Amino acid sequence: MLEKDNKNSNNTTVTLSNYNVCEGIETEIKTINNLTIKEVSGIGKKGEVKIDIIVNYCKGCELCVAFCPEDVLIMNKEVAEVVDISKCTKCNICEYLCPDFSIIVE
Amino acid sequence: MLEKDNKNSNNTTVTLSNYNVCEGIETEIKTINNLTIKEVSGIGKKGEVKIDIIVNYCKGCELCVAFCPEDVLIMNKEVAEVVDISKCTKCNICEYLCPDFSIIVE
Amino acid sequence: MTKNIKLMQGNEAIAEGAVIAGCDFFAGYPITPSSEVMEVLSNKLPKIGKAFIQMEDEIAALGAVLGAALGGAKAITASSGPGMSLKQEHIGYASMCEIPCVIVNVMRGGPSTGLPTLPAQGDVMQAKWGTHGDHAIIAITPSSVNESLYETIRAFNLAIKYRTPVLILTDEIIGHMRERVVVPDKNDVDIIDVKLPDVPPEKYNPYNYTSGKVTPLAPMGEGYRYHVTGLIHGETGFPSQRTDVIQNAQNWLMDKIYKNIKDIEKFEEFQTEDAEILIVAYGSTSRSTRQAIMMARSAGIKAGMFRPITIWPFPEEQISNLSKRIRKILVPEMNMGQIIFEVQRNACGSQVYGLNIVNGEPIAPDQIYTKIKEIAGL
Amino acid sequence: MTKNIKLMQGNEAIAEGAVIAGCDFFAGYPITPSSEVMEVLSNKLPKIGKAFIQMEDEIAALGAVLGAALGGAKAITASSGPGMSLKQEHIGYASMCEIPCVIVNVMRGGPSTGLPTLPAQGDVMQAKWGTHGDHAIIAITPSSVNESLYETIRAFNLAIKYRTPVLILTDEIIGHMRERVVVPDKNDVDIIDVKLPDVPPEKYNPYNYTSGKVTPLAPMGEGYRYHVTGLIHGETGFPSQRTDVIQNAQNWLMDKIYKNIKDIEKFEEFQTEDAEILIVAYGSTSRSTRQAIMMARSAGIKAGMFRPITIWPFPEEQISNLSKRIRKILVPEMNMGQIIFEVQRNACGSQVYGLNIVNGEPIAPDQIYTKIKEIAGL
Amino acid sequence: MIKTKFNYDKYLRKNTLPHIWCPGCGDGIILKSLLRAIDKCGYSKDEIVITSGIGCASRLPGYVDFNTIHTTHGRALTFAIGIKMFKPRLKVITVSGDGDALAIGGNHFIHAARRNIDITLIVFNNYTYGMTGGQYSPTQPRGSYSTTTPFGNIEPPFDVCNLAQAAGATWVGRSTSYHAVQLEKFIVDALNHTGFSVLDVITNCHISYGRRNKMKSPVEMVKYQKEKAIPARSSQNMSPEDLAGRFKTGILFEKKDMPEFCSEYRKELEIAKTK
Amino acid sequence: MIKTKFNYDKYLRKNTLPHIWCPGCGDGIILKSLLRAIDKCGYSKDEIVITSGIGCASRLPGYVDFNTIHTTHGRALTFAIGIKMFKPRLKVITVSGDGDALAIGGNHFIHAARRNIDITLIVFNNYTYGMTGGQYSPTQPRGSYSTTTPFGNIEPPFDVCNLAQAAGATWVGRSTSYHAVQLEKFIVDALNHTGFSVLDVITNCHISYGRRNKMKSPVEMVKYQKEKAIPARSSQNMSPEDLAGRFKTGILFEKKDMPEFCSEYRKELEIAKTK
Amino acid sequence: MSDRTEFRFSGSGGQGLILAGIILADAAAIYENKNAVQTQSYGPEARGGSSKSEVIVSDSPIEYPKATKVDYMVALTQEAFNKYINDIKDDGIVIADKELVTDFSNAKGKLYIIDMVKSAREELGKLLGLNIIALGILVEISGIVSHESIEQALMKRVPKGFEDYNKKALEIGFKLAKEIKNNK
Amino acid sequence: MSDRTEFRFSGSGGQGLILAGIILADAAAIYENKNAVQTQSYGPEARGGSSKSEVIVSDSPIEYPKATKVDYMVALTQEAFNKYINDIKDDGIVIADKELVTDFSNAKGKLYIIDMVKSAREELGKLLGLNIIALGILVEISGIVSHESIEQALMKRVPKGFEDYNKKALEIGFKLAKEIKNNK
Ligand SMILES: Cc1ncc(C[n+]2csc(CCOP(=O)(O)OP(=O)(O)O)c2C)c(N)n1
Ligand SMILES: Cc1ncc(C[n+]2csc(CCOP(=O)(O)OP(=O)(O)O)c2C)c(N)n1
Ligand code: SF4
Ligand code: SF4
Ligand code: SF4
Ligand code: SF4
Ligand code: SF4
Ligand code: SF4
Ligand SMILES: [Mg+2]
Ligand SMILES: [Mg+2]
Repeated sequence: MLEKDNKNSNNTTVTLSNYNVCEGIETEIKTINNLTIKEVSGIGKKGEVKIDIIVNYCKGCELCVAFCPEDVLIMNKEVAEVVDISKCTKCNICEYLCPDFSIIVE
Repeated sequence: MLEKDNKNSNNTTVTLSNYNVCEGIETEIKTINNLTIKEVSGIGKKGEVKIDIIVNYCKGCELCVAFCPEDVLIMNKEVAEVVDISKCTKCNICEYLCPDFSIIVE
Repeated sequence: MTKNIKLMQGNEAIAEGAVIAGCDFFAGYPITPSSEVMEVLSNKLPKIGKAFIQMEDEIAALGAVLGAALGGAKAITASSGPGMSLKQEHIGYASMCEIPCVIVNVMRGGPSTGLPTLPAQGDVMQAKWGTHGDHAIIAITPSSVNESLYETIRAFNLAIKYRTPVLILTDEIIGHMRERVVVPDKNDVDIIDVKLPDVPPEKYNPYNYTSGKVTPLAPMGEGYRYHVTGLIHGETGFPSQRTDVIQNAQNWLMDKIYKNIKDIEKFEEFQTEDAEILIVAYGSTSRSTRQAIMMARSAGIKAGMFRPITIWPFPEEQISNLSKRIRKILVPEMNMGQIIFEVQRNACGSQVYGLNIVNGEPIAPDQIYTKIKEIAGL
Repeated sequence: MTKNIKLMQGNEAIAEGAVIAGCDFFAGYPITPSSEVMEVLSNKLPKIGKAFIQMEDEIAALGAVLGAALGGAKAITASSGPGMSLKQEHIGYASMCEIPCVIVNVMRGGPSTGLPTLPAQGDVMQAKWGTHGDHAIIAITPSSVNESLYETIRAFNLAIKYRTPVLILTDEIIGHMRERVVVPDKNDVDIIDVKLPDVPPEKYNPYNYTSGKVTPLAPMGEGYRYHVTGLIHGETGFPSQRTDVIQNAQNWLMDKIYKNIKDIEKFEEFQTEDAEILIVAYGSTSRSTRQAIMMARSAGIKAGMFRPITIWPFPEEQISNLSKRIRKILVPEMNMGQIIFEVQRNACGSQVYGLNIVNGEPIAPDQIYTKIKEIAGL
Repeated sequence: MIKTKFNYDKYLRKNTLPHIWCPGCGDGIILKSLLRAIDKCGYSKDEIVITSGIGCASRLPGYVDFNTIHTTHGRALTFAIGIKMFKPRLKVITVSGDGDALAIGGNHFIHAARRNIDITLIVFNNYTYGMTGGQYSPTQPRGSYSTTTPFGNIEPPFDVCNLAQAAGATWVGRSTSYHAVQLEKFIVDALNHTGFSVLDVITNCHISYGRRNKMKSPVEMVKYQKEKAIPARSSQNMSPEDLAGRFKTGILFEKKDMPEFCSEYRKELEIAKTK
Repeated sequence: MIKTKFNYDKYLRKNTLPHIWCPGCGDGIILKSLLRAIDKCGYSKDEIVITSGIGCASRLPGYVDFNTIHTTHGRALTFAIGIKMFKPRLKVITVSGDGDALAIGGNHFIHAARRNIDITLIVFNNYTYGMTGGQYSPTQPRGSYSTTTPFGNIEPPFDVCNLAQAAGATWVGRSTSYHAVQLEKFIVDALNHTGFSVLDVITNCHISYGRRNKMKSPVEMVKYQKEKAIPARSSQNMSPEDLAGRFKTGILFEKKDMPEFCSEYRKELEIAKTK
Repeated sequence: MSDRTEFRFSGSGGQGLILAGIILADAAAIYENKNAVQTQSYGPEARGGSSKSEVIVSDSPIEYPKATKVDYMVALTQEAFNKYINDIKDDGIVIADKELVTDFSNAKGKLYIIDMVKSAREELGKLLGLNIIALGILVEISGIVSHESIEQALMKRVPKGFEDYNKKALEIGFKLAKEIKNNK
Repeated sequence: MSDRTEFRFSGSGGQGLILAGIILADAAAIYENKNAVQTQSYGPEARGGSSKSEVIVSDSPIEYPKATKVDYMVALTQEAFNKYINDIKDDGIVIADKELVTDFSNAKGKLYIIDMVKSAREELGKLLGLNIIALGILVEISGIVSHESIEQALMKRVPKGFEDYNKKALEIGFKLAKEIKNNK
């Protein structure tokens, strides 16, 4: 129901919290063209992996969280978030199922 | 193409000719409610038979003539006509195939 | 709190009115902003043993309504812009075959898909001229939720009485806003019922072009077997190409409405007695107009309103008479100018101004007031 | 005998005109009395490598025409009454999205199925008001076979120039009668071609509401990728609900036609200089009118004719001016009164009479002459 | 009035005859089969409703003394649904040309089938738009000619029966205007079926179709039907080559006891009452 | 701009994002599969035309940087036919909701299929009229609820694939928004097919459908798809009971080398030239 | 207006009357550079009933395209004769086929009963061409266009292989008309 | 016109703002016999975007049904706050949620930032009911209808089993409003 135009507007600030910050895991928050991207990279089950979540696009549908076979993701205040990248198998399911172009696995 | 309204109008006179008049065969021309009916009765292959042709309705399509298996009918000036009722088997094909309610086998 | 006072939407009120009028049949296809009429009836009609069906499109919906109506049903459908355009062929069929039915158009913005959720009054001329060929139509423009209910009942009555499709033209504002409605008891309102002809089947002709009286439509399946065709037909219902029959048939379609205009027309006058500026407004725009007139009166400008409730046939006589007295006329419409054409035609000699705001927002009282001041030369 | 003089039907002439105008695409659905336009094009177009398709209904036919037109085709369809009613939604879409195309309506009798093989002029108001919502339209009413050909070429030109659907309204008489036609060489007529925008794709906006100039429609598949929608859209083509965008879009649809009326209008005056009775007539009725005027003149009655060739936008200015001079106006129409409404609106102060004969027969010169005499008080 | 073995007159509006159909048009043959079938089923004239669209075939209702509705082009089934749903006790039949039922009316065709509403649809399939003078129809064979396919038709035709079945019709059959006895039998069967029944009747139009396709006379056309019709049962053992250009006749699909729309609606009313 | 494995951005009109679809709406998943498939096939952006009707699904064209036409409700295929026939070199894709394609658009659906014109139709089948708030659609299961079936739907749904095949489509498949990888593969296959291809994609609309049918969240709905989808091959050995309430996925029908409309028309032009 | 000559071919659908009208109009308009308008009337939806085809020829522009005061009429069915005889001029000429029209109680103008059917049967072997015979008669009797023009117009519209047949029909028409003229 | 009081609930689609408006209008129109009109605005095709629900209450008949000079407004998203703040009266009261609205640079009227979300989480356990809290606040602060009326109206529209939950939400609203009043 929600045309979240607001997320596309300029001065959006998103506060992120509750990281599982382990060794070798980097979390970076970038802003590109008014989009806030939360990039988590580290070593998953199939080697190096990087997961970008475009916070402005995420509508909090939970599909990525529910269908990630490895419980890599959780919801945090209606936005998806990487909770444990080390389990990631790069299966890409989360990316395929995200209807909002808000999750990218590399 | 022909809405033959004229055949339905009052003063229609139809001249009939060329009978194959044999023994035991009667031909009668009746006018009922402005319709001219040519009634031929006689003994056919399956016993007594009477064929009515409503002249005003006949549009001369030749279906009855073409599909009568016994060559009972012919066309005469664009109107169907009984030519030899003695061969009639009362199969009713002519009646069934006449699109114009103009032939009745009894 | 009185038991029969309810808060409801205009669209609900139409559904409620239909049920009170004895509606037997609804067929429709959903479209914003009319869908609630359908949704409410999908719930109400089955509960009282009546028929509801959602069809595959708007054409089919009106087809089913007409089929049911020929069976004797009081039948209704509801739609909006694009759906109304699709229904035009069947509206003509209903007129030609004189099949009673009620068609609700909850107007939305724009031509084409336009503005599905925003109001406009852009289909008023379509209501009269949308189908090909000549015919007359009855169309009603309620301006409140309460009126939506009562005018729906009247629409059914007129449909049966004059054997004609009757359009109810509301808009997204009236359709979606909620107001208090006094829901009447069925026994407290006049309801015209479908009835059998008063002649036996052998004597029944489904049409009558010359007596001036509307022949009742015999419900099919009750012994009156007759033929219905959209071809021009004679009084027996069978097609004809005779010039006199054709002209009679055409005249009749117009005359049965126009010659009975006194019975069909309905309008309201508001502070017109001493008015020096007349505002002709209908539907939701008339609400803003009323408020604007109060503002104008406070400022000493003598403004008044003529509000057609029956918008088709157009109240020519009233406008013509008023225009003889009031020389400045304003026609505010949520369209690019439609009813103003009728006003101009009938108010020769008066100065006729339009206020045409088509931006998805209702015309506000302020905007009308500003225009009134301008016309008044203030 | 000149090689390029032919005897042909009005419907054939339209097909011929379309080919000369460079028509690339026809989609249609047969209906009497317009089918010959389609039949002739089913033969002609494939022979010159152009596209012809018979669709499953009239809605699909106009849909295909609009699809092809978006690809850059000069596209046309033809229909009559019931088919025209079905096309209304897509006519609105074409207006809203400013897609050029030509739509031929060979008018037949009656509302609904009516009189399929007999003439009428009952769809003139539908041409303007048939679709829901506000829009402006161009409609042309040729009155001879020769004019059918040339006006079809003009219709294509106007369609491309103003990015709008253009209607050709003829009737069963003009459509089916055969007359001599001077078939021009393609090089001897002005033809406006579809062209690429003069800006590169990055700079291209498919709409322009404010400059007063019509942006060319870039043919799809040529590098100009853009979005087309029937929702109210801004100049980029994407939907908008901003009030200013909505109002601009609406104004533009009207303005691009009405502000260019001098370029679009076309009319003929016949013996109006000294006329005391003005007859406003169009299409086949204007032929009878001309003959009636000659009869009237012989009898000493000063009658003259104003004949709109472009009937929409209506020549308001001309009628208004003429009416100041000529106080008696007769509007003969093969309908129950349609263009007379426009005349009344614009000829305030004059006496406007209708002659409305709808019986399947064309209005004969005699009938008009009789009415002229009546008006003249003879 | 005229004494006959089968009294057609009982069902005819005699003052509308002769009908407008051309000499030898198959529509008249189908009409007769329909009347015999209705008679056989024992319906009273009052309880029959016939709706039709626009076209030659659709002129049928004008000639018969039932409740008859000649609707708009393609929409006959929508009217049928309206009256059937409102008065389910009526027996509702729709007659339609191939263009009417399957070109402009295609959507109503598949939706009526889907709903499985108790209506019998008889398609007068003459491969052409007869009434408007012979433009091609969606059942016209590839390669054949019409006023709008002067170079031969490139569009594949519908198989009306397959389409009806896939859409949800629960009785589907095909016959021809030549097979008048079979036709009558099939109509009886279709009328007795509860649910949506579709009977595709191949019929002859020499004027708009035959003339342009080397069958100038009604006789040639009816012979074509006789030759090309192949009973469904026999067709099973035939090779595709043998089947080319032929069409199957027979009751091609029948499924009893499928939920019928009007009775389902009756059940819905019961549920609704309690809510 | 954002570096990713698959560069969706190349095809997106970024300034139109985020799209209007509800959180978790399957339409976005299908959109992504479509973009990957188009990319895989190697089309240039200029040669792709996407037409759609009206509805949630039909909003898709607005987001993608092709030649895009958001037409009227139900008529997307007619526009597609027009542009395809006029410019056959373009690759024409139509996206349509179940209501758009099969309710109001049903006629164009069967006729496009019949003609076997080289267009790919993707049906976003969410069992409902999403855009207008959840009235029942012709694919909605019997017994389920909607704003216009408050007592449960009594109408049987279409089997989109059966219908497409019977009408003449030469490539017919079904997938779901859950099976995103398969979906992409099928779209590639459909795009590569020459002729009319129909892909029925079961997709989730929890807002207009799920909420009323005990599937409140996108997750529940996608799980439903995962559970109820049954690959066509596996379905062969299953009993009707096991199959009840489930739907087949897979490429269900494919017929190569059937005459395609535009190339047939090209041939017609050759013949016409000589006349 | 006064130089207007009105022709009417009447009969039933399949008789080729429209074609006859077209050929006459063509001859006048294209081969003799006169003004000519041809119209017809149909039954419902382009088919059925009795039908007529009219041609108006004039040196000045033709406005009203339908015949109202018919100079020359041919009737090839009884129904058409009855239906269309009304607006024949008092001195108009009506040609009726002897076999196809038998009741002349409504006759107006100058009536000539000619056995076109018989001539067709005997001289052409079939009824095809009756329309062209009728055309020949009207051309000859009215002198509206030259033999050459009508022949050219005819040849343009005749299918390949039927040129001689039709020319013959036309000449039968000329011949029959001359007989009338001689009997005048 | 001057006795017109205008209320506006604004936020996004799923927040139940329309329902809040209806209940308020119902309380006024049915339970207190005043005039009341409720309207809303939608995004395209009945869904999407920020939305608002307005209620006008008056003793005299209400003509123009939309709010133009808003007396009381609730904002439950930032977007709605920005979009709909404009036509607030100078002395109008705006209630914004502390968590959902953070940028008040456009503020007009008298602004009260209240942590409705927090109250909902803490006292109700979930966010469902935010609309009713907002309703409670506006009723209490405006005094437009009695507690009794609003409760009756609320109970009529609440699904079975959720009566207490909603009543509690309403009371949270009353309570929060009282705090404001006390702080005034
Ligand atoms: C809306 C509309 N479009 C077109 C027509 C013209 N029209 C009349 S009948 C017909 C087709 C007839 O073909 P079919 O349905 O096969 O019937 P047939 O005449 O062959 O029996 C058409 C296109 C019409 N009457 N209405
Ligand atoms: C002619 C017409 N009728 C009705 C509508 C209203 N309408 C818009 S979308 C829609 C149905 C949407 O359902 P579907 O096609 O399944 O698409 P979805 O929203 O589910 O993706 C309807 C009925 C319209 N826009 N135009
Ligand atoms: S790629 Fe697979 S494992 Fe990794 S987060 Fe996504 S779904 Fe989970
Ligand atoms: S699937 Fe996409 S939109 Fe949904 S929660 Fe995950 S990242 Fe957000
Ligand atoms: S009943 Fe049979 S045998 Fe007798 S005439 Fe008819 S077709 Fe011939
Ligand atoms: S089938 Fe009927 S209409 Fe045809 S020739 Fe025989 S009797 Fe006459
Ligand atoms: S045109 Fe064809 S279908 Fe129509 S009546 Fe004639 S033969 Fe029959
Ligand atoms: S209403 Fe349904 S289909 Fe539409 S966007 Fe929302 S979830 Fe998707
Ligand atoms: Mg047909
Ligand atoms: Mg859907």
